[in-house]
Amino acid sequence: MSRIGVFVCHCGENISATVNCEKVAKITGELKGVEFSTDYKYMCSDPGQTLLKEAIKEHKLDGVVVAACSPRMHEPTFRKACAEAGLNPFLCEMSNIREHCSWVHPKDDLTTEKAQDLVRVMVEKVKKNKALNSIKVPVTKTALVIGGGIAGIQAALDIANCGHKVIMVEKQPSIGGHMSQLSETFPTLDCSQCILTPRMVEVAQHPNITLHTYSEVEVVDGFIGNFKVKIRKKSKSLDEHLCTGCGLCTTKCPQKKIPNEFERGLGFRPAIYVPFPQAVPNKPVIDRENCTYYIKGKCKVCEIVCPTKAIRFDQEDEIVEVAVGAIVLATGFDVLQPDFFPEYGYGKYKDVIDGLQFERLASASGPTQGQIRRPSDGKEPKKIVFVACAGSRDPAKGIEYCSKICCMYTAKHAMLYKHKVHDGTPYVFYMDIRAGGKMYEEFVRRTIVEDGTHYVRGRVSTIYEKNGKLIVRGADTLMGGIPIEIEADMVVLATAGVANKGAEELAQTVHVSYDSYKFFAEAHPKLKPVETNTAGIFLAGACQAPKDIPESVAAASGAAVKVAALFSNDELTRDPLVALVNRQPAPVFSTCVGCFLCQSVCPYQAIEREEIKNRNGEVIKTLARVNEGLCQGCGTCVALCRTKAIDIHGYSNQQVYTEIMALLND
Amino acid sequence: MKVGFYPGCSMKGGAREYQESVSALAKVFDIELVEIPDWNCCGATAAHNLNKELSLSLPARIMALAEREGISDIVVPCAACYNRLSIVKHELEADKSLSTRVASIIDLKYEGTTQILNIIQFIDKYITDRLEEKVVKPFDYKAACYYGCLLVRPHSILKFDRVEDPQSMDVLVKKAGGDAIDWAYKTECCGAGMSVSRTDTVARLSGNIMKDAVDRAAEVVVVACPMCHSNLDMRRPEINKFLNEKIDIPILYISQVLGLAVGLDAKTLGLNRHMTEVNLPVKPVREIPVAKEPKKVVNTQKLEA
Amino acid sequence: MSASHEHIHPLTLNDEIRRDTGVIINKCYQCGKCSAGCPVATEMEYPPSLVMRMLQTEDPLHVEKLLKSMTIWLCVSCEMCLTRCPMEIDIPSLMDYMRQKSYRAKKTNPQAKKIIAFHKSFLDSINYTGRLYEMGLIVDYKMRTGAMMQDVAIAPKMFVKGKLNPVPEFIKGRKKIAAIFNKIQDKKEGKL
Amino acid sequence: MQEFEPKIVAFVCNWCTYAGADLTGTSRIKYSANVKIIRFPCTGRIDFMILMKAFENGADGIIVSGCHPNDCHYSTGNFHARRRWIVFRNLLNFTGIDTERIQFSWVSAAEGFKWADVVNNTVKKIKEIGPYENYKKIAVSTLFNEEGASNE
Amino acid sequence: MSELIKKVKALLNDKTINVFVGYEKGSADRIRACFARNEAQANKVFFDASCTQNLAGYLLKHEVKHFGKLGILANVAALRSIMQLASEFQIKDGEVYVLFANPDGTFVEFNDFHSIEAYLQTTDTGIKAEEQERIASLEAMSNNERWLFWNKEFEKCIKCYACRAACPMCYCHRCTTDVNQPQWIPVASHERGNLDYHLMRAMHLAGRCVNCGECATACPMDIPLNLLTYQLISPIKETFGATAGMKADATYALSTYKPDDKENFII
Repeated sequence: MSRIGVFVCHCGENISATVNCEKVAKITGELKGVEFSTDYKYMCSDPGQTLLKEAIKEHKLDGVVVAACSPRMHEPTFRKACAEAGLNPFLCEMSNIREHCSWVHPKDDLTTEKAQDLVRVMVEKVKKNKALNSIKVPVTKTALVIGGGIAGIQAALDIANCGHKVIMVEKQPSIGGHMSQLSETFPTLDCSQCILTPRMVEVAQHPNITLHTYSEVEVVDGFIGNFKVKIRKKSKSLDEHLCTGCGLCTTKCPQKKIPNEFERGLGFRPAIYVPFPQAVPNKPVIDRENCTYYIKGKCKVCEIVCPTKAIRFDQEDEIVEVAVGAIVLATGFDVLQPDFFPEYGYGKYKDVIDGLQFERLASASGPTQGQIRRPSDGKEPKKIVFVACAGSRDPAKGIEYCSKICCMYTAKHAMLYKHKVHDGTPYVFYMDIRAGGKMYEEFVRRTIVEDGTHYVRGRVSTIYEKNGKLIVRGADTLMGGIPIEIEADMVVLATAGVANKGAEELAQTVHVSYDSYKFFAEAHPKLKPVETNTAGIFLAGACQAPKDIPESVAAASGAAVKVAALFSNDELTRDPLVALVNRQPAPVFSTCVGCFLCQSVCPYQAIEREEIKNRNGEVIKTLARVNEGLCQGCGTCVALCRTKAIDIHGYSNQQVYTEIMALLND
Repeated sequence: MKVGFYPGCSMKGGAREYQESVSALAKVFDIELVEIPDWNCCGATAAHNLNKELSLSLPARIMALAEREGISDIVVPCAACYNRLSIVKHELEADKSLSTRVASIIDLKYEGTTQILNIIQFIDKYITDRLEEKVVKPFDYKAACYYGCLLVRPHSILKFDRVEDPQSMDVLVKKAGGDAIDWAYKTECCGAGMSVSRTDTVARLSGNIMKDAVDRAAEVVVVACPMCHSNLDMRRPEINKFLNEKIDIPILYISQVLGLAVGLDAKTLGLNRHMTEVNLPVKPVREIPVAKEPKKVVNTQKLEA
Repeated sequence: MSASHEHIHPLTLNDEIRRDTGVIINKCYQCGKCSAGCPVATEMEYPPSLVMRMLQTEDPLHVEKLLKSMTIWLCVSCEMCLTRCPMEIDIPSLMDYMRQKSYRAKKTNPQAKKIIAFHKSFLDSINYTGRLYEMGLIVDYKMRTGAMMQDVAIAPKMFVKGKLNPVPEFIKGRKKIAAIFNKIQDKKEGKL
Repeated sequence: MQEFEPKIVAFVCNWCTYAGADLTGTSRIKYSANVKIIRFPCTGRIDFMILMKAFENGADGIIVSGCHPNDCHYSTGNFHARRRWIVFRNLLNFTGIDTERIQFSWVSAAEGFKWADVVNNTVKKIKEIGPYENYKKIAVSTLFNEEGASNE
Repeated sequence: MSELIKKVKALLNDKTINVFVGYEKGSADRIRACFARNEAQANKVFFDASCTQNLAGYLLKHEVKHFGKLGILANVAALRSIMQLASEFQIKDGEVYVLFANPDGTFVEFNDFHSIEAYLQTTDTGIKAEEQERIASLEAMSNNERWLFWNKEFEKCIKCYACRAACPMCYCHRCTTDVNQPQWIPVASHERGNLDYHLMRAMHLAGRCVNCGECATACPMDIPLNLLTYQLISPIKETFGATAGMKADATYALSTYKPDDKENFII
């Protein structure tokens, strides 16, 4: 027989104005198994809580129902009070007779009856409640940062400077990301590499940071505080300890005509190469797809010229396993290849380039040493057209969203062009100018007013080549939509920023959700912008949505603080309201039949396979098992299980069944 | 091999040579074109400009007649008719109640089971495989393939070729031994049905097209639409007046180009019916490329199997 | 479902357009790509993007201007605007709609007379023969427009080239075609 | 005759609709007292058998409500629930069970007004269609059978 | 016929299998399942067009399983059962020897799941026309008519659980009907409990039913139980693009989702 206590709160007059609290306490006090019932003005006040605690002790209560406000408000309060009185906190439930009753119904008998019903439901539920213990998990105080662009660099440095270990994984041979490709940055026009390179070096030299370049994350297992990660270090065909980075091999490599990815195809590189002069680490890798030795079986010029004998043609990929407590995703973005716009002729006409290519043309370290030269014949373009929204805000052919950074970089491009080609005429076709940001609007105005860039409000319909000119056909919507044609020497398409190639696969590997554009999804768009729905995994930079440099850096520092906050605990405690698969004595072991249809519904990969073996070590049954560290308690598996082998604490089959019975059968 | 055939009105009149050349070409490849009995006009621009129901009903009747005859594929060489038939088929498929209403207007059962093929799809489905082996007189000219509007647009319904810079006709011309040039006006509008009512507009639009073709050294413009043909060919005096130039390159139907390549004579193909004289310069016959040999071997193997 | 939030109000023109053509006028964000690619935009009083804008205002004055405009009759239905529209707005269907509306409301632009005359001659030809009878069409068109001298130089040449049929081809089922015309609403109202 | 007061039970998720209903309260929006809420962690947890049990025990109507698609606290629970309801509804229709009596909805934590609307409209509708006699009948006849059995 | 017997004997002799699940003629020449473990039993194995039972239902039965390695004479429904069971991790590839009885009278060995999948792609796995018609006629009824129809049918149910025993997908060691804390399904066979039971069974088979019809065949009271699960096949296919028992590594329609799954009843 249960000994349950019912405590009905008046909440001042919030409840008692429409609900007869005394009556509720009296009637529910007569329910079977209710040992004690009372009503009180303010249950959550100190005297109210004291009343609760004393009643627990005095009446040896083994269950408590507090009929008051929403459990979302005060459940923790009353559970804590119960615990202080020696009652397991999970034997306390709340009936919501304020938000769901007194506030929404008029003062009449029905309202009081409803309150009684709600209390009765909880009394019956509590009878089926079980004493539970909180789950404690230890925290590994090492962070994994995936991606070595500006966001990853910032996050890694911030975490490392808090005194925690950081492992950074970068896919490319060098860290630096897209920012290292940029010429000058808006709105201050400071040189991108000048501000970025010192940070890259700091990462390489920081005692708390371990850097894995040319590496990718392959497997992520575990949960907050306790992730196990496998990193594939792709073979660089090089002994990094021996290599001094002298670069002799890169000058002697006979393969010289491989399109340079860093230069966006505007320059060439050898098969053994350092992506760019300021690379970190400044050591080459062999691109096996283009290396003569790997293609034809002979060459080895690099091996012959290497003064330290560091080349290793037979080097294999290496798998590194690490344990980390938190993960920061900073994998950045990609630019949408504009070839889906056949009417713009990208790829067909050499002088139609994208924004990132223009950055390389404008960069002092780029293929033209910063001179604006068109790719087809190396001539200086005298008339140049910038096309904004080339892919953005275009549900038909591109992407639906605004890429956010293009307005600013296009204005910057026009300005840089004008600074370098004084007698040139830049045109910008745009739809709206979105320049919200510190000193952004002023910057755009300068481009228009001081540098005389012609801004035309309209979209370009088509671009074609005729007599060595690019005919750009657009319309001026501010003139009522009249068509205009510009004979340009070069066209720059402000292509959209999109999720990185492989973002979807990485999200699945890491188990974070992503939006329909394959950008990683934050836990809450406003209040949890750097958290993901998976505890312990955070977001930094443009892997979440297009972001400019200041925003990426801010998000990275935000993510770093979240990691540091997590690492300030030695262990984590969580509510034990998790699912579990029943266990029974042999030979049944469990009523689970191992169909594992529950596995794919679990958003947290918390359902594992457990093999039951006999004495000879043979597997005789395979059962589902819930990893309580991973389970977040949604209960979707419970609803799906045909044999009712899975159940969930706090919302068990017995509990909800009893609730319905109690609610409908008065 | 039997294929349903919808010539459309213009091929019975102003574009007779198109029908003549399509029929002759089909004959070379042993394809029997079965004209849909008692077909009517598709309604063209006039119908959809003035009345939506009419613009749906006229093409629906054509397709219903074909269904009644058990015809599964209809080749519609006129790009305008092809466009109308395809769009109507699409709209009726998307809206069943509309389909029922139209069926009651035309008083025929309509299921939408027939496949509508434009001239290029028809050639690709029934001829292309055997084309190269039949080429005896390579069409050795620089050709500007002009697709116009109705063959490729709207892409969401027609789903034919690339909507910008289409290639299918270029490929055929190349297979016929020609040199399909890259140019900018492949899919620009010629002025379409305004030929009579707004001749000035047609002269300007068609003029721009001809100008670009000639500027890029085209010796011939290849089309697949009677309307495009009449604008570029019959309206040549107006075009030349607009451009203040004398452009005299001929406009050929794709069926005529292929016909010439497989050795049909000018008269059979109706070249004499063009308003702009077809006076292609005589060129020395090229040797048939060596690359064709292995292909033949493959074909014989197929036959044996 | 939640009836309490439903208000019954008359359909606006834009609602009607949406119902009859699927075009959502407010989808247009005025990028102008349609006007940029339109082959006849230079001849129109209102290029396509401006047509969209005028309809967006829902101002009866603008709608009136459009119905009386030459623009809607100049559209050649080349579908370039739809092909390149980032919002996939079916402007050609909208133009069809506006033409039909203008025609029904007897608001057609006087200058569009020739174009409409051509269309009507065309449809008449179909109505009577089932097919297009080019010679008849031209004669009928000239009667309607009075443009007697237009293209007289071409006709003999066409005739010589075998491009003009002196006698119309009647299809067997031309009564059926006439029946189709009769069933169409506008015909009943005597507007076709 | 006394007005029919239907019994309606609402199965809602903790994170969106329960919180939304809290907001209805905080905003003092009135709704009918016929509806009583049972809290679940997620719509994904709501077993279809729970709905059957509700009808069986005399519910005249049922509301099932959770987070809007893409807003699930557990990211995917409502998607799975949606599939389950699509299938279950088909089955109920096929067996002649009145699916009009089950109102599925997405009510977010911010939609206090919507919750009141959902409740009021459902109550209104159930009042219109009346008590679920069909289901009650089999419950009653069952009782009769059991009694009959014991009498023998 | 002799060919089939020869084959079964060979399989038993070379220990490829320990037991062969096939058909034999029982008393009064009634076709029934047989479990051949030796030559004598193998001699009784029989097959003709009247052998239509889906034998896959026996594959997971303890009484059959304990003999050791199984061979089975499979029809299309059995092949699909095997695929579905494989996708639920109940059978591993190579674990069961599958001899397929081709409708044309020949027998085909399927060596792996892949070849079964390939075969199923080419064959008709749909519901029979008469069953489709029955479903359509039920769907054409009013809600109340359907309710009365099923009430009448369920009234007959004696809760013998023959349907459950015959169904190849009802392999749970503990069925929900056997759960008593809470007692989801009333034990007695009264209308309400019967309705509960059949709705529960249909839901548990939604997206898993391979339309073999064994449940209805097994029912001693002639309740058309198969219609309940069959009726769900086409909406599941149309809405989710899933068909049960076609692939060994298929995911279950109700444990996956698409963000844009279509429905029209959630407000």
